[in-house]
Amino acid sequence: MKQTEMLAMILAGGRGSRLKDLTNKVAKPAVSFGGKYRIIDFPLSNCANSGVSVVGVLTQYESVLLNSYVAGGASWGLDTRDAGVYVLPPREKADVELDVYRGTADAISQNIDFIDSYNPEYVLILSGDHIYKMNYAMMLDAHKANRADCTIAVFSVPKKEASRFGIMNCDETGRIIEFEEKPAQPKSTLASMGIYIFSWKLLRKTLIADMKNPDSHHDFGKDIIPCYLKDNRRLFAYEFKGYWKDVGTIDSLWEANMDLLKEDNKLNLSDNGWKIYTEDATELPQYIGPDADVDVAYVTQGCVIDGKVRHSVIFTGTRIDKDAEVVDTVLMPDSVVEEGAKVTRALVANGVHIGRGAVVGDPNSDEILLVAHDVKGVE
Amino acid sequence: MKQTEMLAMILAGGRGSRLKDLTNKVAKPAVSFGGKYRIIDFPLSNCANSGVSVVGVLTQYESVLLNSYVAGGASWGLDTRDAGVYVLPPREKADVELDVYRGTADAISQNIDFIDSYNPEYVLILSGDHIYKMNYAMMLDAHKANRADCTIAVFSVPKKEASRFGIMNCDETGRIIEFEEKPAQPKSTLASMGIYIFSWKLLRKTLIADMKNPDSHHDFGKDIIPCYLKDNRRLFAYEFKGYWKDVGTIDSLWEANMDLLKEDNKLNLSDNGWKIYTEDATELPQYIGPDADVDVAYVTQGCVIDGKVRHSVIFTGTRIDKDAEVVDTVLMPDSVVEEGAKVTRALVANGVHIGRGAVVGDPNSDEILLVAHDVKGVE
Amino acid sequence: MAGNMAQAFGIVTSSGSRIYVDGMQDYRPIGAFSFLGRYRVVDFPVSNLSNSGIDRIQVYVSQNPRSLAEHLNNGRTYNINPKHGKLQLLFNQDSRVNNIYNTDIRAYMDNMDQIEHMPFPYVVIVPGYTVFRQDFHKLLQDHIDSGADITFLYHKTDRAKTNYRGLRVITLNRQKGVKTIERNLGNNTEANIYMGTCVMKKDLFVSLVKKAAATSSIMSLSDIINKENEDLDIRAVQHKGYFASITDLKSYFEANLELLDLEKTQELISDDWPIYTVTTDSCPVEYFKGSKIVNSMVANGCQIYGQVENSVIGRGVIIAQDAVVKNCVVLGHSVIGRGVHLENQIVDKWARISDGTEIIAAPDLPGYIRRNDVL
Amino acid sequence: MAGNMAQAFGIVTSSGSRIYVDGMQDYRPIGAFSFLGRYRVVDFPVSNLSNSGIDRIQVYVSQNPRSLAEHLNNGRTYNINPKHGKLQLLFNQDSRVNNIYNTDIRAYMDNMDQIEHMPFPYVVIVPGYTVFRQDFHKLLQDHIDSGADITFLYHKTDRAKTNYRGLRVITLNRQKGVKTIERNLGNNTEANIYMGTCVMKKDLFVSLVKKAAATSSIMSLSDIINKENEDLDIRAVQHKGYFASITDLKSYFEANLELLDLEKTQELISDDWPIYTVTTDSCPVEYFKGSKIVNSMVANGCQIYGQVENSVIGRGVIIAQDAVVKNCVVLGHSVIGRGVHLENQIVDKWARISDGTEIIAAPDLPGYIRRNDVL
Repeated sequence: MKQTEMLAMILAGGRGSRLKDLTNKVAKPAVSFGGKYRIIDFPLSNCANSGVSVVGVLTQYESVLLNSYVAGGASWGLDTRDAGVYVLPPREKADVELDVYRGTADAISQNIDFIDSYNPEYVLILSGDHIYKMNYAMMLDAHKANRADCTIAVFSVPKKEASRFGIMNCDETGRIIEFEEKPAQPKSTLASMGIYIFSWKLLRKTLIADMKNPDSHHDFGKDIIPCYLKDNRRLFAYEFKGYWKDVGTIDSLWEANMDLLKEDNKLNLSDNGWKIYTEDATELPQYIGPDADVDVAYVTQGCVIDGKVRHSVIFTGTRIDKDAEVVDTVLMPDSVVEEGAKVTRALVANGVHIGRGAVVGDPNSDEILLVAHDVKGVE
Repeated sequence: MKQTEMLAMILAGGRGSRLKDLTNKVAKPAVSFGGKYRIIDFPLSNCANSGVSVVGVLTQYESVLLNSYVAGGASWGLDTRDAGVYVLPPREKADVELDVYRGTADAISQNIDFIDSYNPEYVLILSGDHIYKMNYAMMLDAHKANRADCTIAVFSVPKKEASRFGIMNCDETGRIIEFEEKPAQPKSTLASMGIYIFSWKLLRKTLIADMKNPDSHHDFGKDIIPCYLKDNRRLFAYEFKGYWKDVGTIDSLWEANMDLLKEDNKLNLSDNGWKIYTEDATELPQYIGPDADVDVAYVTQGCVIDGKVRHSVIFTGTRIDKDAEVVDTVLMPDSVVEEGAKVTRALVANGVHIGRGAVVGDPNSDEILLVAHDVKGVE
Repeated sequence: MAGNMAQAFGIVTSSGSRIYVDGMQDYRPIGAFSFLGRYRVVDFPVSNLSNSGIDRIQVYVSQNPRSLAEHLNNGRTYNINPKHGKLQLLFNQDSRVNNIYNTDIRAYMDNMDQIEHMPFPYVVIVPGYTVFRQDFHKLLQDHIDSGADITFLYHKTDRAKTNYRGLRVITLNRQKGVKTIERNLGNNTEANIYMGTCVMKKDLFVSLVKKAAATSSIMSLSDIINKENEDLDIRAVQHKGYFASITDLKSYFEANLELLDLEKTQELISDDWPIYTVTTDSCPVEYFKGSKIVNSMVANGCQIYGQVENSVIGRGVIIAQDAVVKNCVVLGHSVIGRGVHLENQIVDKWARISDGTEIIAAPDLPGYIRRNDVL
Repeated sequence: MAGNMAQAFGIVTSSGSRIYVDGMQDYRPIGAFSFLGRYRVVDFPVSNLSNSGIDRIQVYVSQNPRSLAEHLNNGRTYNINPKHGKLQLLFNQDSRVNNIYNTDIRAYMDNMDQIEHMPFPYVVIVPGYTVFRQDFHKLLQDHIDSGADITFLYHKTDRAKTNYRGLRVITLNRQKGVKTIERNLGNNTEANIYMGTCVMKKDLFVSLVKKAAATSSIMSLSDIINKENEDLDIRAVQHKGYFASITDLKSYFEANLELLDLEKTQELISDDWPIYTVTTDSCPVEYFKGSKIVNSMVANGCQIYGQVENSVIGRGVIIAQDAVVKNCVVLGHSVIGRGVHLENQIVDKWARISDGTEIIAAPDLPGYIRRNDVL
């Protein structure tokens, strides 16, 4: 019944440099998604809906925007008396100098005092760059039922792709007997989602030992999980069957956005039973002008559209002028497509202006074009 | 009318090692004061009451507790849509490695992007370790009326103590013509309180230049103010006449607490027109037992007192058992004085237990005893 | 900065017994009406006050308080520091709507201790059923500088014959002093409409309220001001820009559709003068294959398969294939079935229009489909 | 974890027309009464529900809603995630207090759509005028496991002659089935008091409410349950620990003073079962030279110069030199003048007792000093 039976720690530290210019000024978890959301809204909303009310966000790269975005947790209702979202950067202590987090496990180790202050029985480790909806309370139920030391969420991937993932080999009870990172000959198709529930007492002990181990990378996948396996700890897989996508590259970010346009899209953001919460915008409702032509689109508040939109996701505060055309494209917040411009198969970054008559993107390209800088108009 | 006409930055970075064991696990601004408060409640409440609604807290030492204490700003009502309290530790950026703040000015310089995101006209620089109530909006009015580049709050100190302070020498209009750090022969008694209002545009320019200056200490008192004076900028003094105390040492912290016991105490925390807000405790109201004997005391919620209390300040969750005696003492939160124990002229740190019959502190001592560890009882 | 300027508290009035919006008002007070898809009417007066630095606001409600109570639940929405300010809902003792004794004066008398406790010298009064933009800080300064007893805000219109019925018309002398205050009976095309918005000293307000209560139990604040006009220095300041007063179904309908003129809307609501409202965390609007939409405002959470033209669509509305929605105001969570044809309708919350239904009204006599109705 | 356990929503009832606390209730509903210096009575049922993982709570109010509306304004106080849960105040259409038609059934009927929309199979009903500690999650589990239609919570007492008047007494069979439900007329010393607290399926609740409304317009929920008892499987679970029901001045007075027994209080309110309330940011209590205080609870913000014994002192009370306050419940912001002597008094908010006044009552007939009174 305690609010802190389980607390969550979100690993949000990475710059996510595969997202190129999108992460120049913001940490990856703060990157926009799905018209009105940011990536980190997904784990945070999942926490809120699962009754996990204390969340630490571990970050060291460009934390200011992320900090002011999550601080207090009000957007997810995580600002009640005993709840909270806390950004945890590396810090100086009485006996420790300021230093960066050395790995995913080290980020947790450096915040043992924070976790201890809530005295949780379980700690949920999450990643800040996945798009999915998941009830962590049900995963915790499984963890308890299995009397597990650690439960790892897994996702069934196509056999031919399995060698790109960390693969769990389980016995018939779901107990993990082997873990292989990117195996050439995968024995199973259950890939780790990087979502763990640990019983805190044992993890705490393991982390303290790991901190002192000079050979460790201080990483969950490389060090902590193998150590648990070696010690014959009770590790269980928890299979997740919903929509799940790692949005670590421009292509996968674009794809995940495009998935929203499917009539039967599995993420189903319109389900009021499991809402994804995000920052509240004060913009006007979207205005679709007299010359607009919108078909198959995902359009949010604050947009002003007077042009043609086909199969595209249009983010907060975007403007598409008369006779402009936006096709198979993701327009990030506050971007503008001026009169007569054409944008195809592109991901247009926040605030970018595509000038009058400019033509951007190639309908036949395999790759998605990232438009990170203003494009001059054609006179 | 904009909420961010002026934003505040609180310099809360110092460990405050003169507070000895009190700051082992918390940064100085998080140290308790006045029964139910923490030091940082004063600048934050002053901000809330002055209509300054965005506050950055610059910290690098043991930021976790401070972080979870201020995050979101709900305790001070600073959690409305456009308001917020943001903890700003040093951080890694695309082109900058993680490094500590090199000085008070550097802490601001490293957060120019944060300040810029609110586009303020004025920036208020505050210190996290002063006890006082002050309307910053009135100081801003003076700043505007003087068309000042910088306004420095000053406090009139006794002549013989002036050489311990940074002293401002002003002309008859209040314009500062000279600044002397701890002058042997002070020309005035107006001491800097370390509270500044800067017009942001000029400060921004000055900070950027200062960052590149290899000879600078990156400190407001040592570098920025002298630079403004050298450049003949409009610096004005703003005299503050209320209660003000730097609580940087055990003795001054004890004294400031004792000041609350005066019937005409100038800080007047019971004034409903300028409340000091703090974290909301869920404890019971204080219970004064059948054998209690309380006279001249400042006692807050959650205390259970059944012993004798004289001229003391008793913090949240404290217990004083039957036949115990507490005189001229500050009992920090959750400390316990067991049956028959006697505590005199002491500052008992958070959670410390004074065992049965133990005698602690000396009524004739000049110094205040800091009791930072449990004291065993006498059998 | 709240520290140096909060000289006034705000009162947002309820519509009283003379105003009634047929149908819609059965379910909630006018202040709680959905407006422009995502707002509620009361968001406008409350945001105006908050943006003007006034952080002690009393909102009076005389009937069905639930929806308004839930909507205003949290001053944080409107940027009001809950430690320093307060957004307070005040109730009538007797909340039966069609009671002629249910006047604004009665509501003030019922809550007189709350009014007298307000630590501000001035009061700003704004009707909770009006939509406009006004910096009250400036109005207050003008009032103080002029030395007047009361300052009215008025709107000059050339549509007084057809619009703003039930409001009051004022005539002015050369010094912008108020000569007469009368009900707008639609006698003239051009008129100066008193917006129900005024500023005065709190003490004067209290004494007028008490005098009105002692005079007659059906007197309103405007009545007593009118009665005392000879002895008071009442001046009027002209309001420029958009002004709507929601006093019947037609004015509600028109105010929504008028604001499909984006320039007009962006003047009313802008980045430096936001209108705050409560979020419902709806997802973006989904436009599916075959949808067609022009000149419309659409709130989040909608799923559009059919055609929408010249309409305001509230949150979470579903418009099915081949449906046509034209010149309509559709409130939240309604479902417009396949092949439905609607013109000049107000569709209230949670209504469900069955496939193939056709409901067409004339633009000057908009139809109304009740809440939860299944047609 | 809310995710896997929220099977029920909570209803906190108002006191209805049969209960009335003379004097105090003129100003606010019982739920808004100050309790134990810093709480309000409604904090107990609401915190119990929240601590039990129930985050959709309806609080019914039938009169003077302002104080309760302001107090409950924010579910955050009670740890209710406002995105996921909701603390909702529900009003009667007709709020005149002394109306016999103003029953709980009437209130439920007035808000039936809000009840029917609740996405939970069970409802937990708790009176808003009772003080006790109960894990409703456990009660709900017991109810589900037993297969009963309704589960009552009851309190066994040997003070039924003098206490718990107006509540109902139940008799039980060997299987803890409820045999009879009757009003406590004080006929017996020992009795099983039905605490007004019960659990049932939402559907059963709705059908009982509708049946009651169709039967008679003065019927209450307890009446209809009693009437249907033969056809229903009603069981009772015994509550252990402190239980107070605030139904008149005497029970209010006694409940406060009884809790000066610290062990009893710490059982009711503890770190692992906190009772939440709204902070007022008062400073600590100041004890000045010459003050003397024993066996009392004192809320923050008080200034004590005189003597206090066996009393509960609310926020911001001033007790001047040489005053004696003995066996009293003093509500917030009262001023007890120099040399005043009070015994067995309830002093309502903002009262001012002039220097030298002596008011002494008998412990079983406590005196009441009205709000704002100057004596």
